[in-house]
Amino acid sequence: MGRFIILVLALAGLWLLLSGYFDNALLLMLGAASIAVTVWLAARARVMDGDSVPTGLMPRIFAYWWWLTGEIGKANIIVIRQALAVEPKLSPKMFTVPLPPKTTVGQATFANSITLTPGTVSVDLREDGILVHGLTEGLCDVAAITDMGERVARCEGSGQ
Amino acid sequence: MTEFETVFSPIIFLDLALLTMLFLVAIAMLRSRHLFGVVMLSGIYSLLSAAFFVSLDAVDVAFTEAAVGAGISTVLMLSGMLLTARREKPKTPGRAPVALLAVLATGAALFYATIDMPAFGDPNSPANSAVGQDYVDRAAGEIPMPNIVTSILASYRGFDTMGEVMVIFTAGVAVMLLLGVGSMRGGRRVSDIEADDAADNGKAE
Amino acid sequence: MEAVGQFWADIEILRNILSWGFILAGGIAVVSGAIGIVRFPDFYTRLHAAGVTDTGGAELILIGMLLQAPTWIVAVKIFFIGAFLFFTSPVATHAIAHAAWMVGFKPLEGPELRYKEDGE
Amino acid sequence: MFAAATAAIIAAMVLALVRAFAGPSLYDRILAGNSFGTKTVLLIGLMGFLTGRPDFLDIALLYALINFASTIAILRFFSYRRSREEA
Repeated sequence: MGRFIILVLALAGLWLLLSGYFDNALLLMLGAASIAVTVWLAARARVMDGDSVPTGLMPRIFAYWWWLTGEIGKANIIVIRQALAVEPKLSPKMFTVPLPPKTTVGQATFANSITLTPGTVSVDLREDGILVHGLTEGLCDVAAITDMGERVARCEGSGQ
Repeated sequence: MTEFETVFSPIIFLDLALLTMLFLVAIAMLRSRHLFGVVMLSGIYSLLSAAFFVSLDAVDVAFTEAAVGAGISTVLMLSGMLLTARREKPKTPGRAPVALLAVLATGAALFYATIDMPAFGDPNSPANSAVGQDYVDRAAGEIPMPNIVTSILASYRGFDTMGEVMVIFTAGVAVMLLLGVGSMRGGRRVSDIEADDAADNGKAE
Repeated sequence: MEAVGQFWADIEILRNILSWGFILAGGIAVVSGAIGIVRFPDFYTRLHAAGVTDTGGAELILIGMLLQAPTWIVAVKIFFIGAFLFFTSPVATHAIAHAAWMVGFKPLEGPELRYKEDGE
Repeated sequence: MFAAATAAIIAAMVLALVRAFAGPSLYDRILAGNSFGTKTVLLIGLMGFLTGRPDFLDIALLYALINFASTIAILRFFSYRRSREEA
């Protein structure tokens, strides 16, 4: 039920903010109708669970995103320097990092964080870890990436 | 805005850049024999043309181009590719001087015709001053829609638009039925399809 | 009264400087990402260059635009574009990389940029 | 300011086109197409500011969504085709 309310509120907020009309009865009715259809479809497809309405990560994930932004900035500078260097010193390799988060949402968040930081792309999600492709020697830092995963793991379950 | 500013505003350079890229992509599509490359280039082509429509203020056309051109038609063309080979067969280029002459003459005539056309966005052009102005004046009062383009499409041109929507929908459904593409069976996993195929093979044997 | 007007004028200048900075940095990131897409030696390395355009470049330019937004509704829309890109671009990049990996597309490895002989 | 950013995006678009023309692999082309889509989103947003009408951002928003959806659709198509070829 909590997820249902959060989903309806999020959809209503999206409609209102994107249309920008708060006093046009016709548009508000259309908005209500489309929210109803969306929620009905979500319920019918049985996707209204912890994966698509991830309330479990909610409170602490914002702090994590803030931290992630800094990491993305640092990694961007490294990759830009390689792209513009006269002789780029690339040393790409595939390596596996452990998977600290336990929930599927946490694992997806971790894998996407790896991809979001330029220089590392998650290629395959396995039982025992994530296969990552790294661009240079310095970026293939298993300890740093594991630390990122542990931060995601700390967000898990904080909202339940 | 004076004549000078109109000619040398950055928008003109933007338009020129977009049109040049459109031209290059079109040439590349013609010359490529790699069918998948052609499909990807056509996706890029419609992204570019939609950006150009935005630059021409044709926002509704840009919306349609974005949804149909870049989204659905790429997928439909890929589904078509499923039924054919990956590469186009090499073709000996024929020479057709008469056709070339006809194309050049038509092009020259079209160029000549543009000289008589009103300037882009000219408020005194026939399209903007006669019926168009009437719609602009009346739409806001007669129909409670915030956007004039929407109100004209959905109300004054209602029957027309409804017909268009139905034609496009029917055509889309027909294409999907004809192709019978598995990737459009909706939300099924690859493993399901494999299982199906295995079952089919079992039956055949 | 005078001081208040001066304060807002200062804010305006600060806002312009900031958005200039963000947009310039974003432009540099977008162009260097594109240079990387052309220059890098194989498909997997090019993924990283595309990542620079998608994250650094796009978000910085959007922040610069956000600072110049004339109305709050425009600001909200820019925010949504940024959020969508933030969530969808890693998924798209991972999907491309995963698809290539699953068909057995081999990456170049090591500082000599060679293909590994005996698989992984 | 917006003109400079637009010029940068156009330059990046040309470079992405080079990669789309050159290939060589199918995945390079998908990558170039996806990256081109992101640049189009930014370009349309900037064009709104350049002409003083940022309302065009709706289209940029739609593009961000469609670009993602079509990239995923293209990749799903290949995973389906592979499974059929192997079968």
